[in-house]
Amino acid sequence: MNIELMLESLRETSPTEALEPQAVPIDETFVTLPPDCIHAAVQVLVECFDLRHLSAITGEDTGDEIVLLYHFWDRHGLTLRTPLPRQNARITTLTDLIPGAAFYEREVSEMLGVAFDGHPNPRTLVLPDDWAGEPPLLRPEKRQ
Amino acid sequence: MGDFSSALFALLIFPGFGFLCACALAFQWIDRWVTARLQGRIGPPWFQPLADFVKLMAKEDVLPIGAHEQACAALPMVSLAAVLTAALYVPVGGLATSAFEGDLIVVLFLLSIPALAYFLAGWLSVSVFSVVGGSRALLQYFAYEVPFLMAFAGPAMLSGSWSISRIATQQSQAVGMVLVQPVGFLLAFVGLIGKLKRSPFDIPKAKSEIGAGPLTEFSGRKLALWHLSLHIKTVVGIFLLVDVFLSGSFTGLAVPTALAFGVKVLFTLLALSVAGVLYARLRIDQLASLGWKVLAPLALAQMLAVIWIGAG
Amino acid sequence: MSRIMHCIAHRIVRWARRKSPWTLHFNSGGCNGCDIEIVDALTPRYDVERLGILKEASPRHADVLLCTGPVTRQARDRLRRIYEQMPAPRWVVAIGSCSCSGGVFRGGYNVLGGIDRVLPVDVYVPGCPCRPEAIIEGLVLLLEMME
Amino acid sequence: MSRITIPIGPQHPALKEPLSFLLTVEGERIVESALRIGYVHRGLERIFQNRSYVQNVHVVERICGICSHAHTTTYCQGVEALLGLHIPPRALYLRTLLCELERIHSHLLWLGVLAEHVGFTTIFMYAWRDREIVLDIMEKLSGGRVAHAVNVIGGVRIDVDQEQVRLILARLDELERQIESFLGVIQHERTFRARTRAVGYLSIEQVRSHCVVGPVARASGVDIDLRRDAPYAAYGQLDFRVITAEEGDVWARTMVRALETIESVCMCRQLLAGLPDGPLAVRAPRRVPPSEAVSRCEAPRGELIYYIRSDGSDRPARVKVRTPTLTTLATLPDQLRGVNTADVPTVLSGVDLCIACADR
Repeated sequence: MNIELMLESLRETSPTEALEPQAVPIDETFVTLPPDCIHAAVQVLVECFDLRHLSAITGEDTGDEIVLLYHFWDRHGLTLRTPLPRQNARITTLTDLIPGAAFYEREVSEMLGVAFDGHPNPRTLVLPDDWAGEPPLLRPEKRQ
Repeated sequence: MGDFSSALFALLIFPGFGFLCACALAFQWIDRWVTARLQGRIGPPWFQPLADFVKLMAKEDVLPIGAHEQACAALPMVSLAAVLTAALYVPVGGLATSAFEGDLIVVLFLLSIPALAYFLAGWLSVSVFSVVGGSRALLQYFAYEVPFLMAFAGPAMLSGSWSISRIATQQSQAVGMVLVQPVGFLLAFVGLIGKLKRSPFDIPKAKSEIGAGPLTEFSGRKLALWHLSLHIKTVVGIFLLVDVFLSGSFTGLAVPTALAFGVKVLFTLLALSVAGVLYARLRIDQLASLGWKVLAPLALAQMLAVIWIGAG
Repeated sequence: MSRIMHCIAHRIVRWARRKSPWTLHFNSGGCNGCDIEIVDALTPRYDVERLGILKEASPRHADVLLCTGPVTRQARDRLRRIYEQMPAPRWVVAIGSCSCSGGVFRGGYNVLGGIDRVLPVDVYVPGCPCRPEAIIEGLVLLLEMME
Repeated sequence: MSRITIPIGPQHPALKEPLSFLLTVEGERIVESALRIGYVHRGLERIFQNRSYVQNVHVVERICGICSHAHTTTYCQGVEALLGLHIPPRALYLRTLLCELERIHSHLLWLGVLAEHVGFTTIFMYAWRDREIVLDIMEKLSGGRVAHAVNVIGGVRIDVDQEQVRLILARLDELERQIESFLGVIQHERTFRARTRAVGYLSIEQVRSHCVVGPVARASGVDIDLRRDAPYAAYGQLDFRVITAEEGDVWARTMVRALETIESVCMCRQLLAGLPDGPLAVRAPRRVPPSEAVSRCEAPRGELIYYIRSDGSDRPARVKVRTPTLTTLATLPDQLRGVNTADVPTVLSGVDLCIACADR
């Protein structure tokens, strides 16, 4: 995995942002991108670098915003980070590029209430059928 | 009066109902114990089948809504009646309650009634697993029944009689039919495994696939009767196999008939247990192709050979 | 006379029940630890078949329901339904700390915290996970209770 | 032909854990399948946030009872990275030893379950009987059969002496002989082959597009194994093969797992022979400075990944767990299409589902 080359290509997909790679423990590089660039960036990674192994999608409510982390791996980890607003969070699905992302997105969607536009099957994954409360991983003290 | 009481004794005690029930429980225990031993386990105590039976008889008897109540109650009785009737014509150690020319065909027919009752039980008890199990039971019936029947036709044609008792007594003066028709014996044995729905042909009641198959929704007394009828069927099936194929003397010594019969029955039962331990369960389509592509042609060849020998 | 007969029949039935407890296993949200130990109890080293214990596939055939897990919301109704499908007399054994009290999962938003929140439990077998010996001990305790 | 729907689960003899399937069937062929998980969802990711780092080691171990050590290894590795700790080599070796023993136990367990599902009870009994050898070894080492509580943040809490090493080596020899005999049965028993060949097929393309990991991916010819590709703990010092196969069916998965088990036995021998001297753990502070880490491990079922973020307190701000089963679950509808209903248990057990892992 050639991180430098990848970052170079990623910069082309989001010209407005200065991409600052951040190294994180255990062989992982973090890159922050705006939400509307994620789909294009992943398209580049899949098509030009054959980086198709998406290990996981982490969603987190930090209190101010919802952060999504796309963990890729090919002998070295690459994580794309993108911030979303807490209100009405939505982002384009990756299932057209990586079918394996379907379950990850369903989980993030029910845990944090993020909508994935274009997801083929956006049903709940692990929450019970009669779940009526807020998405469970939203921070309670900041809930409206 | 003497005739009447001895007939009653034959019907109810020996070799009738009482003896068959005792055999069914004993055979079930031997089978479970041998299987456990071969699998490195200790196995159940000798009274286990009896305890199971009594417990089931004393349990609540429930049926799901929508199941056909009268039919579900009648089917285990039909199955039990059929195997008990069949048992009348199958000699035990040379003793048959009754016999007539052609009883082999009647017995084979009676022994296939439980299979049909089993299918209906699955069909009428509405659960999906029961329905799937029932349709598998029917498919399986078509796969094993033809080679099974043809395998029994061989000895009958050779000894020129369709009476089980006659086939058995003729053999006991000569050599065992198994040596003359080893292929026939093998086919009958494999067919019997299919008929008794024992591993590896326990397809209609495959636990890991469809629960308990047609019996999934049965409980309490009905389940107990089902188990009893299927285990008596095992007993009758083994007796039949021994009578038709193994009645001859193998050692050349004059062994008491009853003892020789007991040893041969035990041997067959052990063979059934071992076959169950050694193989993985087949799929219904695999069994069907085994039945029609391998067993049926072999059975046909066996029959033609018998006819040719008989003619020559 | 009829009372003596009745008494004898009663004793025989009780004997049969103690010698032939067929079990059904349901995981209501446990971690697998106790579940594999339950299955382990069937295998050569422990072999519960020598006590007449069988693992049945259908609730209709079972006498004892072996439950593991803290009961998640999604599993709750199913647990209740399986119990209702079992013919009487029936018993419930809660296996593992989390099925006794919720264990480490107690307080989670999706767990109810123990089998006894849904069903009447006859024997509790604590341990996280409990060993096969403990499970067998619990079953023997249940059989003694049937006296 | 008329279509019927068969509900499978959440209580079903083929499922040790609850999971439900709605199969649409034409005759005995499956046309469509809909999957529902969540029966084991305990909301662990919320629970993690309310427990301290040290308490979480205990909780993480209870995500799954089969691969409990893989979970604690990945978690501790992540927290140690956040703290910048250097773990003593002896601790790393012992951690790795338990990882490999757990792999043997998990694979043998799986072999038994598969055998039971194809109606081969004898192999089920034998596989579980021999699994007791591994459980004995693990019990001797840690005191626990299924949950071992071996890992702590900063190292391990167990030690072995020469006497134990000798004993373990002797039992490993016994185990290897048994596994080789299973291998013979798997390869040559015709009924077993008939039930597992060409069942549950996954192509290399399906595996890659669903991001499938572990033995399932390797059995379809995708050569990934974190133990070799991104060595953690003591795997860098070990000499081992990564087993792959081309067929992509349940039989290939069986072969891959059986050969992996033998490979694991060899790795255990290497680990015991090369066990370095030294301390077992370093002290870890209770509070973790703000940072984040991604930790990966090769659990028995494949890549296990933890994302941990700390905010300076003694509790993690976020612990995200993605277990290998979640990736293989997504391929089940593909695998089940066109399959005979009798093969459903085979397909389900072929991918070695761990629902407790997938639901958390």
